[in-house]
Amino acid sequence: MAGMTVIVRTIARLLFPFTFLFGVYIVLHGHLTPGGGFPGGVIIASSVIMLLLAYGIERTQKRVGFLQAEVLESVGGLAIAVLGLFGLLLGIAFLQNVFPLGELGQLFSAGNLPLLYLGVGIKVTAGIILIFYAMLFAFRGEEK
Amino acid sequence: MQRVLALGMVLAIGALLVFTVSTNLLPFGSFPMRKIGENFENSIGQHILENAPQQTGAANVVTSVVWGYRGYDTLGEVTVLFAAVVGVVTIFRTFRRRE
Amino acid sequence: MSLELLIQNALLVFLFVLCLIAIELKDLLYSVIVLAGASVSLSVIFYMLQAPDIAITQAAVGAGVMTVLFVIAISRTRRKE
Amino acid sequence: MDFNYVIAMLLVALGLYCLLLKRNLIKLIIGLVVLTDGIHLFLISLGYRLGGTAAIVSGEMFSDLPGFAAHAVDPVPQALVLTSIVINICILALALSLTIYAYRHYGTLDPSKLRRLKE
Repeated sequence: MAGMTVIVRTIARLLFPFTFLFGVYIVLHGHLTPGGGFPGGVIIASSVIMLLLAYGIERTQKRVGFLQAEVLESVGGLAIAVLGLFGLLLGIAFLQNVFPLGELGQLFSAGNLPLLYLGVGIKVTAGIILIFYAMLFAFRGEEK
Repeated sequence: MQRVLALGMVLAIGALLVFTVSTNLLPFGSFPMRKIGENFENSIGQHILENAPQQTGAANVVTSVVWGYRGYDTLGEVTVLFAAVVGVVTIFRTFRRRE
Repeated sequence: MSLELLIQNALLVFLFVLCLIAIELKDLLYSVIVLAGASVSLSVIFYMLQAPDIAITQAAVGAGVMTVLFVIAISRTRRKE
Repeated sequence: MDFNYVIAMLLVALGLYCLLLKRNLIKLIIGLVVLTDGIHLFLISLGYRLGGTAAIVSGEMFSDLPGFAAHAVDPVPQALVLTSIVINICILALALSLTIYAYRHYGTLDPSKLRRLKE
């Protein structure tokens, strides 16, 4: 993967922050507006993949490597498990909503639902980037 | 011969499915078939709609179903995603070593 | 029949025709592009059926990730059926 | 006669036709996607309510929760379809990886020729 022309690179570099920010917004407001952890994670991963296809694999890999994505995915899964264990430690049930509920419609409300969505968002982002890396690296072995 | 048999089977299954959903003559199990746009009472969805904003505090009711009422289901979904990622990475790793 | 129902039925027919074309085309790359169009059409139908969560997810997955995965797989294998 | 249900079932039949009669592994995966789309359309149409709003509390509905519950669409099929889409993309990635692997190993995409052993 050698990368593309200057026009494509410039447009990709200009569009990357907006796409990334939109994905973060979708993840964080999953309990108030349509969206949630999975679509937001897919949008963030799409922005990184857009850079990857425009600049080629070598320059993007310095930012997000194979090992970092694996660690990030494990962190997301671990966050979900730890948040579930909070309810178990207080003696109620696994994944029970034990945090204060707050007021309906505010950003800091609904107990642990936004935190769980944040964990899912991190996990989905890292997982989809990892799938693309695996498929594109299999590519590179053939070109040699 | 095999292809003709398969085509006949597809046509039969398609006709059966379309006939079922358009005439309500052959209900799936004992589930009462809803016409499209029909009002529903006494269903689990109506119960969740009435109670979810007070019980979970989330404005989006779909969110409170996904992580509140059916949390174990979504935990299984996350596990499936993890298994798929591990499967893809494993396949291409052995692939690279053999080259 | 109101205008909204008319638009929805037209989109449903459009979705079915696009899926039929995607299955019957011989060139796999064109087939994948047509399938992405069908996915966007399905997303609009979901939005008209008052399910915006599913509409966002279907648009992001169907037009973004699914197409790129198919294109990588086709470029690794053969393009013509 | 409900047009949404008929189109959904026709999509399922179309996907089944592709799965049974096509002889290309990538075409089979496209058929799988079409079949799943039909099932998603069926489930979402099942939860629709005529003149309903989306299942999200917003605007002046914050002070009128019983009115919201009487007008919103069914949220349970939407949650089920959300789970189903995630699992669909996982299956897609794994199936495409196995397709690439099979093409490297056998040199063909015809599923009826995959039976013979290499070497």
